[in-house]
Amino acid sequence: MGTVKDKTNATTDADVQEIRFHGRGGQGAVSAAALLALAAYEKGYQAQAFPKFGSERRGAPVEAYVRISNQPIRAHNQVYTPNIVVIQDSTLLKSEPVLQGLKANGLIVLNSAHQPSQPEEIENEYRWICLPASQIAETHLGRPLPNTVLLGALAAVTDWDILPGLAQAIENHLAKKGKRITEKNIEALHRGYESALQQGRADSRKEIAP
Amino acid sequence: MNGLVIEPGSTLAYHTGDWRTQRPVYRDKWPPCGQTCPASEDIQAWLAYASDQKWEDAWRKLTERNPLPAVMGRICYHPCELGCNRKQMDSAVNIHGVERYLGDMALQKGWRHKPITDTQKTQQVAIIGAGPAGLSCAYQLARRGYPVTIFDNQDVAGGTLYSGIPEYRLPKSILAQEINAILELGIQLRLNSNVGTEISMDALRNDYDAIFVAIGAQQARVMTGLDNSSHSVMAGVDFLRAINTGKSIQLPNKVAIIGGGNTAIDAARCARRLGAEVTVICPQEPHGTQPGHPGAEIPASLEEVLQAEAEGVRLVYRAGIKRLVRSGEHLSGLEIARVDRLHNLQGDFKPVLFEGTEEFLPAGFAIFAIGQEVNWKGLEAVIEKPANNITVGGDAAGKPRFAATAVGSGFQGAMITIASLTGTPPVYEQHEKAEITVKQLHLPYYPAVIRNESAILERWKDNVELVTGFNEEVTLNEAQRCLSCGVCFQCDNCWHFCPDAAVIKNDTGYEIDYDYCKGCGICAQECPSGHINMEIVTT
Amino acid sequence: MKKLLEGSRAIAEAVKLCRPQIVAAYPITPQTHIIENLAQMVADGDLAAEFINAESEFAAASIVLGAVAGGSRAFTATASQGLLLMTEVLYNIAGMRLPVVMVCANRAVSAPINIFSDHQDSMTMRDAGWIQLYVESNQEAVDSIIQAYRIAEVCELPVMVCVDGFFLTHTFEPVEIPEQTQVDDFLPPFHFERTLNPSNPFTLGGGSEPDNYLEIRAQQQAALIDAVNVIQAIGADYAKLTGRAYELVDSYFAEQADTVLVVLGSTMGAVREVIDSLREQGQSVGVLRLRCFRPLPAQALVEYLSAAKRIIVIEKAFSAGAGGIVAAEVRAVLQQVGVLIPIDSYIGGLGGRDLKLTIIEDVFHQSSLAKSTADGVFLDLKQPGTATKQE
Amino acid sequence: MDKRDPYRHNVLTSGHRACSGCGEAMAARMVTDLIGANAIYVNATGCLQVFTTHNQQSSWQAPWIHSVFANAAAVASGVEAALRARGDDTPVIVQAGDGGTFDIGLQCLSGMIERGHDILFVCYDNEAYMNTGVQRSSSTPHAVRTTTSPPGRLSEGKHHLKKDVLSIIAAHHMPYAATATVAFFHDLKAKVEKAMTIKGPRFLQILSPCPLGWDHDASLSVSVSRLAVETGLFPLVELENGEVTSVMRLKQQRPVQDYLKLQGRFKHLFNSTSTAETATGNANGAAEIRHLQALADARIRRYELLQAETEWDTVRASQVQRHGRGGYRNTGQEAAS
Repeated sequence: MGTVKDKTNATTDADVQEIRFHGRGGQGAVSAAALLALAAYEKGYQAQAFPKFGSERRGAPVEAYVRISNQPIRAHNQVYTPNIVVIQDSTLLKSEPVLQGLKANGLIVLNSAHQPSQPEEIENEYRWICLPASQIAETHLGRPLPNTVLLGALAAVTDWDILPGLAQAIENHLAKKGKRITEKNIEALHRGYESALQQGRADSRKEIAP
Repeated sequence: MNGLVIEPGSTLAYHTGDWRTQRPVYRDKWPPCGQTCPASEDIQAWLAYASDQKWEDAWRKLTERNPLPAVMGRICYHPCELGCNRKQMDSAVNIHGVERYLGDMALQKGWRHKPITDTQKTQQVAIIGAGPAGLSCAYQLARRGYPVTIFDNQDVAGGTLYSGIPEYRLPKSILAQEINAILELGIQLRLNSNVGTEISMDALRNDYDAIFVAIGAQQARVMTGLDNSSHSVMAGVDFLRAINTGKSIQLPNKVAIIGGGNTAIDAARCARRLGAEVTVICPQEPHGTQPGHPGAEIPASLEEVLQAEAEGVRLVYRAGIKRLVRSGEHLSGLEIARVDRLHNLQGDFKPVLFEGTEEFLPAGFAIFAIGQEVNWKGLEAVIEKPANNITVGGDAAGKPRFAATAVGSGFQGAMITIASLTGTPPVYEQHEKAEITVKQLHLPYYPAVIRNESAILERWKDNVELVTGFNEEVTLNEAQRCLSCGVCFQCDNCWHFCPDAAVIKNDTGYEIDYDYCKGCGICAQECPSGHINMEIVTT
Repeated sequence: MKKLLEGSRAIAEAVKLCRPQIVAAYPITPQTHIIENLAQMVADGDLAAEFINAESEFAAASIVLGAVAGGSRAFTATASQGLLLMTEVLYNIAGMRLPVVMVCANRAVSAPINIFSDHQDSMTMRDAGWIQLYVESNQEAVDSIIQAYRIAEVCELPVMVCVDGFFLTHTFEPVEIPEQTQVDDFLPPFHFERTLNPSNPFTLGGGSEPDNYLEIRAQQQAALIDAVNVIQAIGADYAKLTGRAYELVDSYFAEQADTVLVVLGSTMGAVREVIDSLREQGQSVGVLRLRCFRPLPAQALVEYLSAAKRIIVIEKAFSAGAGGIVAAEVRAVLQQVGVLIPIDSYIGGLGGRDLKLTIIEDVFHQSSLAKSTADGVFLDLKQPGTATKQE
Repeated sequence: MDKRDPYRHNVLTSGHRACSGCGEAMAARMVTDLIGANAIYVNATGCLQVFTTHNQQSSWQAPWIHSVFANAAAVASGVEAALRARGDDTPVIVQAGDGGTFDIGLQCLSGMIERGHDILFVCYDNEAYMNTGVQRSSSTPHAVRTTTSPPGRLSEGKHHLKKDVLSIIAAHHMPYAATATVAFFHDLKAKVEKAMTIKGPRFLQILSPCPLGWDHDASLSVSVSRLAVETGLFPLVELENGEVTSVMRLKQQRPVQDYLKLQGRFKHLFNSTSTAETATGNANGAAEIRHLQALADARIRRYELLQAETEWDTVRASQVQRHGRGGYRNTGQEAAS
């Protein structure tokens, strides 16, 4: 699966893509992980999603993980060396070790209009997708919730072909909140997708395509 | 889950009765009403029936000892009520009111006495005197199958009940009906038959296997040392007999009665009804002034005295007569004086008067009611030659000379008579039960209910019955005031309070299941009527 | 049809399929999502049960005790301190032979307080008289819950389905939820013979004496031992229905391997990865997972382990002052039948510490602990002073 | 089945091992026969459970379950919910002692009430842990001697006051909470019967004298219980939705000494040699008697036991009548049908 191989864990057959979401309590990182896993699973991949274990506190840093694979996922271990990191809040770059374990040439999807300078102590080369997800969300949802926008971006920079799956997952997930909110979120998902495409990073798609 | 050993059985298999060192036993006691009843009625028992509105059962229980409840309910001085434990709580049960109601109801409903046995005896019994003792004895014998003949020298049965008690206290019709009910048991009554003169004792002894002598005490005592044998003077008993037999008597304006007994009060009230102004000269003190010394107080019953006073009879207490004051043959009055003491130096009842306290009491007629004596004329042999088969009862046998005593005496006479006829010891059917006092009762358990009193007519001059009887509601209410001293009345306390389900209730009461009773004693402790004894378990 | 579901949701769906009439619980991490899902199902009318918010786990256990005695199928779930707070009642439920089913979302026991997963909670309850099933995945959790009701009701014994907290309860993974009709065919309506009922008044939980306590306990023990057969039979029945078969133990090359690792619960997935890797390298290794820990499947242990040359036990709990619990029991079972294989006892993964694949693999490379007195060696133990101070 | 008595079911039948004169056995027999065998009884651990189920023998002639000490209310919650789930309206009754109510069982009881279960919880209050040999509970009255509140050179018995559990329970917006005692059967009966007509949680606290723990003669269990009421120490009251709706008026207030003197558990107060008042702040015996009198007076004032506008008073409630004032609805025959 894909070209990014896990070199840090010799025993793992590295057909697994691991995605780590960083956010703050209330921003929906755990939901985002679940939505991603659902979309991938609908597309025919094996998938697994789980939060960073522990209690959730609103505003506190939150992590959630997704594994996507062509093979059944047996291990229930935590994610240590993700292929992709999704950062829902750029302030976390300073306070949390959000890039820890990110594989060389790993992908970072960041909620920010600008790409920050990479900290010096990190040697690996990363690829950045930066988009003002909160602003986009504000425009379409009326609230700065970057979740679906970032998922759209993620769909744009991978070749899992999960955009329709995400839209369906969002529709299911938000079913109780009404049609209007669902439609706006799906619109936000598409805006994120388009925004990532417009960044002209088509090359990165190839790099991480499974 | 078959065969699981945790399936439990019942603790009924475990007999906790083994834990016991004492055990409760239901034991009837003999309450003070029964103890004090001269006729030994089981008052508690018939009140219990009455409480359940089992009126006929109550009447039958009552008439086991007293065949004259309508009479006694009117005239008995009910010592039972003096004994009643309920006095300690509020006031005694109005036993006589219930008794009268039962007697009247029996007459109204026509209930008939029933023999105790179907076996007709052959031994003949003669009874001399158809007063309360004679009737009671005859009744008890007849119920037990003995052929009985009553001889009486009067032309109406009843003895003193007839001749001595005025209509306003005991209507003649009531008396006659109760006597008839007794006679219906098959008793022969021979009136106007004077044993001792017309019929000899010997003849009687030949014809009868046993004789009960109940000739009463009908002869007036005479006060010695007075000119009282002539005009304007009469004995109380004679005066009452005359009144009761319908003789017409003319009285002067002022009448004096000498004596403090019921005869004196009856005479006074009869005289009052004839229109006289009546003064009773009574040697004793008034009621309630000599507590603890009942003999020092007027012996007439309080109710009678109060009614007499209400009717205008004047009582002069602690006074005695010194002489009759005559003007020619006519009585003009009495000289009376204050009483020093009631008995003379010999201890006989003979009031001693203070010198210098004399006063004149105007009176055109004087009635002496200072007691009666037995007239043994022609029957001296009874006393002189006692025989097993001759028994004396009633007023003739001694004091106290109350009607109820006579009824009780009649019962005892019957028992002695039967004993003599059968050669067995007399069976008095006395209750061999422990007596019970108020201390053994748990009074807080009983509801407070005010005693009911009979109404007294204000139309006393009509000479109709003065005291009205209870209606059913009042009677029931009164009967239910009975504390049932010493006898179970199924209050359920023992049953509710037993921690061990060892008191089993059934249709008639309770029984202890000794398999389980642990002997805690709560049932006895909480029994309102003191019915339950805790008895030490002996092996 | 498989769905990607959070473990707690899958568990709740399984419980729902069993048609419990009473659900009683008290929230505790990481059990909460299970009961929240059930509460929502009841609120939405999707589950015809009463959801009883107990005021403690002690009460929750007592409520399901009463509910089953009162004739209704019941469910509860808890973890950690909650399970320990239930302790008295759990023994009582088992002693009264009440068919209660519960899920333990396995979590460490305080102090220090720690909300993450290990097996100390349910292991501490191993003597309570409950059947204990430790599951590897959420699929197995679902399947085990459905089987648990039938096992419990057939044996009149309570069943605890032990599901690793977070690792399973909070993880979304594909799970096939059986159809309601399938479950209805498999699990008959609730029937409990000793239901409290005035028409057949029965005393439950009365006193016993030295005279008979022993016999009652012996019956309980016999019933638990017999339950081994019931669990297998019901497992086979379930396999016919769903195609998913579960044994008392779950072997992955165990019977063919010189070195056999013994584990419980969700660690098994990672161990499978390690075994695959080592076997690719030509090593004769396998793993045996104890799915059923109570009753202890002694016969199966003998069957799968007798041929091994070395046994390694990694367990997420220990008997303080002694050592590994599972290791001691496996050793005892084998010794009883005269099999004297060296058994290395490791304790790891306590308090949520991830048993990384590298750590597991490393155990195979360690020299045997045999003939040393070391028992219950702690895995991944940091050197003094290096443990981090975190929030 | 015990069918000895045609007039009561004997839900709690003979052969149980309660002490001679046991007030709890008496109270439980009253309550359970008033309710009948068509109910499910849940028992907390305690004397009642121990003496009624012993070594494969049960005294219960109705469905009965005991789990552990603290959880009777929760077990009952489960039973009640289970019955409700099955559309079965058989009543559910909890029986517990004061330990299982005031102390270890209070939490489960509170939960049961808060959730509104349709259950009658009956507390047989004998004011200490009698089952284990008379240790003090939070229901033990002030100054009582128990084995864990012994009088001594520095002590006049229990230092603390009896917990007012009724108020705690009433504060749950309780549909019905009442006190009763064995001496006043008809009051107890009225309360049980009233409780059985009310839906939701209900609570009865029944003072149940313990001859062993209170140290009085076995025959005095009823008398002592009556005096507890007549002195004002144990008011008989009813609370509905937290409001006092009825009290039993004291026809006459008895001094507390009348009650205390019958019981060995207060004996030390009458021959107190303690001079502890100055040393520890504890009072001596005489002062403790005054204190108990003051507590009684305070309860009488609080519930207006002397002034209440009611004809239901201590005299009227005690009174018996010929052929009883009515007993138990359920007989063996009825239950069998």
